[in-house]
Amino acid sequence: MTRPLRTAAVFFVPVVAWACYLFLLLPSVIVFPISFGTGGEFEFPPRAFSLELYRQFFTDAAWWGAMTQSLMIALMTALATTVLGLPAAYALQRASLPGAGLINGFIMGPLLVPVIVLGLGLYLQFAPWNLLNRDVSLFLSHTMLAVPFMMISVGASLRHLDPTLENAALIMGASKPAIFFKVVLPQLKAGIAAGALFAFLISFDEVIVAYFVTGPETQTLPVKMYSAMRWELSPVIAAASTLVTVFSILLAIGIMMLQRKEKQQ
Amino acid sequence: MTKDTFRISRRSFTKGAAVAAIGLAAPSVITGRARAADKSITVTSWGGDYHKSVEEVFAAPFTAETGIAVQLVDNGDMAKVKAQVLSNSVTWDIIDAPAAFATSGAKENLWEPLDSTLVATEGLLEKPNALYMPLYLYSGGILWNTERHPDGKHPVDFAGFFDTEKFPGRRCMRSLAPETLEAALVGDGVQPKDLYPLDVERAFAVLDRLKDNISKFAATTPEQVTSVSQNEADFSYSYYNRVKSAQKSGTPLDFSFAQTNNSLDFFAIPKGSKNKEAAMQFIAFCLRQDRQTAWALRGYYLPNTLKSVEEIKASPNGGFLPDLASGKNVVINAEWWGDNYTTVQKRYSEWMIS
Amino acid sequence: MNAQMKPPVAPSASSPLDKEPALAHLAEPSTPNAAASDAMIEVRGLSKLYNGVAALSDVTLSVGKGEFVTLLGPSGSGKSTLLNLISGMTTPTAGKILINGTDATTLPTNQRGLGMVFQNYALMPHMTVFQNIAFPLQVRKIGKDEIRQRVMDVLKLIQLEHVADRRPRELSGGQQQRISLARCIVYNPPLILMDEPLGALDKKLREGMQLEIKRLHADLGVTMLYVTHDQDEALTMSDRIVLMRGGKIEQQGTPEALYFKPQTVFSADFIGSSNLFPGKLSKDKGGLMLRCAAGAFDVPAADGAFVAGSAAVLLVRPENIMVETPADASGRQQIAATLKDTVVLGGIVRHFLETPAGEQIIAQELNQPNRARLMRGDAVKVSWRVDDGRLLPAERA
Amino acid sequence: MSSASDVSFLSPRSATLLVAPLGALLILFFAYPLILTVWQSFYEGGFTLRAYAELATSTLFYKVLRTTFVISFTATLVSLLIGYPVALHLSRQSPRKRTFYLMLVMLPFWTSILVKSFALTVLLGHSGIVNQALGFISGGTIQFPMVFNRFGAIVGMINYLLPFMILSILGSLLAQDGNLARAAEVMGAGPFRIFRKVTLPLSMPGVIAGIIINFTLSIGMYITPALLGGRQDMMIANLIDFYTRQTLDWPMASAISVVLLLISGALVTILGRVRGGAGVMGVA
Repeated sequence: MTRPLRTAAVFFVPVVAWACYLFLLLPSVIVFPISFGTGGEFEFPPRAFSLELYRQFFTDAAWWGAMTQSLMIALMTALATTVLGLPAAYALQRASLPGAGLINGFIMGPLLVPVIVLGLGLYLQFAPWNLLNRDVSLFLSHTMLAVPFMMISVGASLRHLDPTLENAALIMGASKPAIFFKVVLPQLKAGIAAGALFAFLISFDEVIVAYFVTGPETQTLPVKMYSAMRWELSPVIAAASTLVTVFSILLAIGIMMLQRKEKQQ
Repeated sequence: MTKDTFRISRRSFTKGAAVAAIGLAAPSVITGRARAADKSITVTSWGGDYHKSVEEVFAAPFTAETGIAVQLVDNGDMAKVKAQVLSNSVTWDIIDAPAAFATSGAKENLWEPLDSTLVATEGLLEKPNALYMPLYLYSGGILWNTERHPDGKHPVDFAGFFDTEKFPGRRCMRSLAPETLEAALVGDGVQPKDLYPLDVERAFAVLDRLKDNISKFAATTPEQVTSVSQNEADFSYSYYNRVKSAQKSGTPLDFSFAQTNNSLDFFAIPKGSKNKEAAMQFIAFCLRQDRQTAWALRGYYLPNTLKSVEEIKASPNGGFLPDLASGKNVVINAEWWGDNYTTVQKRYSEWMIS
Repeated sequence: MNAQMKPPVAPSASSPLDKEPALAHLAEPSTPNAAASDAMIEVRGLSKLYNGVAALSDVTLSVGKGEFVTLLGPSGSGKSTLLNLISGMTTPTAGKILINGTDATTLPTNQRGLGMVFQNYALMPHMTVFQNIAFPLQVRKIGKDEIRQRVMDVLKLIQLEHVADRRPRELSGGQQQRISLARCIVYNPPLILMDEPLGALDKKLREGMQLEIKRLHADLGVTMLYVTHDQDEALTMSDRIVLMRGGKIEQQGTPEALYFKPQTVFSADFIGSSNLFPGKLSKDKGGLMLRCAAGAFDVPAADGAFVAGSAAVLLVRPENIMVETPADASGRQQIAATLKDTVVLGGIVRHFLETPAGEQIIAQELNQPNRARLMRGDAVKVSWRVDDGRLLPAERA
Repeated sequence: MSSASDVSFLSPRSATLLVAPLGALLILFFAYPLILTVWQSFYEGGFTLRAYAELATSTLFYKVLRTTFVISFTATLVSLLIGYPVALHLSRQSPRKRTFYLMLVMLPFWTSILVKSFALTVLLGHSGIVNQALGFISGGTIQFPMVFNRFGAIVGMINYLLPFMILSILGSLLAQDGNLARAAEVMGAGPFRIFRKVTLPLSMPGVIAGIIINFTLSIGMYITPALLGGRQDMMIANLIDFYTRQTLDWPMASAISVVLLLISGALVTILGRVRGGAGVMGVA
């Protein structure tokens, strides 16, 4: 290999990586200044800076109501995804179930079906069962969408988990539930946190299924933004989005600090 | 007005009855259950500022007057209505339906027939159908940026919009066929009164000529506005109310009333609604002159009640009303689109992507 | 010279369930045998099939209280399966397991009260050393103060008190294995299973740990069942070795018995190194004689199983073989051979020889200074005392 | 011989109990709606193939299907080409730094896809930041049309897709034994050879998983391409939406969904068979 080629190779990976980080970040970052605009229009750079959009957001119950609704649905989704997905992932890893491959494929299914197909199907199903406009229908639908991510994330952690640890605990006299909570769970923390975060974000940003399933009391922020788009592109969504971004970053930093503290112990 | 609901509602009730008596609403609707304070109807809406206007202009005053609560639900689109009707679990009482929606809904047999008294309502600009009631009209026309295209440098009518030699520049158009085909035909010289039935072939021929100058097909109104404000297009087909709010925030946009397409928006009652009577009562209420005037002023719409039109025209704020009598403006024929929407929209989509 | 799975040949390899007492058929008398009542483990007619393939077939075994028994055998011989069955991590297809006098055949693992040490230590990475050792005590709902006391005691016993607050991954392999042992003995299980516990350690550490485990065994009086595929380890540590092959017990007995009195070619070959001369027996004067490719040898007196005309294998351990220059010939079993190679292993010298018939022979002797060296290619005589030979039944193909 | 590899820690019965709640959820909220959809595509008051027959002759459907594939394929390929070096970069960082960089990768997830689409028009538009910078550098001569065309659609999509690709490749890179690359290095292999012979083949399960996830997400997308794409960038999901919400022709919408399902099913099956694809499903 010639020297210039080698030099190019050395720089190739970091340069591409940094360009990519920039590309991923910019659209999110640019929303920040937009959110401090004067209101009325989506503009960059704003003509003047103000907190007008935030004032509009917090004084309009439809906005912050949708935001709290979204937060609640997303939290419930993250919780349900963990509660339902974790035992299943563990069972599939630690038992030789007949047809485990098929079960796996089935669980991964929601990842492989275009969401609009599911949106209509769910609507057709919920309408006669009088399940529309219920928080429970929405967060369970979102759970269905998010479960594959939990399975992938926890599955990766489980594969690194040495099964002899569980056998060792068993021989030492621990019950299987105790083993799950004291031996398995602590070691899956990172995987669960990642999976739950994914579930949270998927629910928080999901438009299409939510559009079909929600009603007036269950309207989520993305649906509110989406329907607002029909008549106006209210720059309030920039403020809403900034709030969400800041909130999520704080959440992520919190999780990171928690993990670090745990490591130091 | 929204406060102290119960006390006022008795008084308003008599007032409402009086209004009904002069023919704006059917007396039969008022009798019976109107006093039931626990009653509630659900009306669909479209989110954002539109939702707020309906709340302010129609829903809250109606509740204040009748004691019937009005719940507004966003995104009451046709698919949801059909699913409710099919599954016999109708939870909505009034559907706010744009033209194509109202007419297709009728074909799909989704609507409850309106009360005969309601259908017989007099003094309306557009006559009601047995299944759906026209509530107001909204005007679509040409939008431009006043800084990049000062007077004389932008089209004001459809002929100008389709004339790329006179007004070179990028166009933004709707991704839907209704209004677009009308604009094309009028732009090609067809008189608005001779439009229907639409000459679809001719319309597409006109669109073909413009195609290279179209930089964006917008699925939503905000996209039309942002495409011009962010310099992705020079002229766009758009709607005045949206332009108005952009103007308010200082964006240098303007809209021409020289020539507009005026589309109807309807109220219809889905088959199997459990609150039919209250729903009819609400529709009658919305057609009242004062409500229609308030609605038109709030959202820059053309009211469907003639007296309201006259009232606004006489006022200093009436500049936004298109003159339907001038012969230049188009009223979109909902029935024609009801019969042809699917075929023509498919063809339009195909044309768009090829 | 053949350690593959083959059908067993030794009469001792298995015994029917109804034959009592369990070890009655054993030829070796020196086994610290135990009556059924004070056996820690009693395994009767145990079989395990995986997808129709027998991993263990009809095994009967008894381990006395306080005994140190090693399960030895190559991969796939069934020793780990047997261990898993005793620990309860898998259930038998047939047979019975008694632990400490009670039927444990279907008892869940966590109710068997066992201890186990794993090859990969199986320490919880998310717990400190202290928490790891305290775990089995917490499971037993023992009070905080007592836990602290007992954990510190065992840490003292293994001389690792200073690492109590560290995480396992900060420790060396040997330290981790000692923690693993400590975690096992802290709750005084009457029976400790060890699954190749020293397999991941280097030679020097391994030898140190072997002694430490022996010391603990002696101090605690606990019963230990130890699995290994390393014959030296088995010979060093065990009271008794159970040699397994193809899902059955090939032979069991004390290390001496297995070394000096193997009953099958497999046993002879697996434990220690060996020279094997397959041939045919014939009558010669008062005794028997084996005719094989290398020549005809007198064989030691043997029981009635060996008769003239039958096939047999003669085993001679390398250390019993003398390598001499032809002049030194004296009245022993003697064959001519050529020296192919000599390897010096510190105190021991190993000669690799070949007979004119092409058979390989290994001889071993102590390395002594001032000794005349044989050169590669030298023609020599190899010889052994007739009594040092051992007659084995021929392997059935 | 490992002591536990041939032993199941959980009995089939308790495992079934643990999987059952999730199974029930998925049957109710995933399988049942899908069955309804399939049923819908064949049943209009009686069994009929009307929708499929109409699809078979619809040039609009074929065109949109082709567009969807071209766009999805391109978006997937581009995010693979970008995502791989990024995953490689991430895998070479210390855990602490990696957490930081991973946050950069995850950040786009925190921003609503709707907002991001508008932000991208601000960035890439005619008077957008990028074009203004280009104009400034070139003295106003150079401008690239970057939104409201296919480029814009794909840029918007990969902004959404990239994190999925990066994370799934990173997973299989981190699972690799560092000794293998070191061994290859000792044997005298240059960095390119090590990458080609060791790192790349071992990361194939992650690559394939990333491709599958990206592709299936792509073919179901429509809001981003609609907001950022040009007139020709109509996606199949758009067409489903059209039949679902605008013309109420649900048998057609369902039939298109069924076709889409079959295609993504076939894709998963084919890619799943590629070496290493067994790990695609994540858990097994």
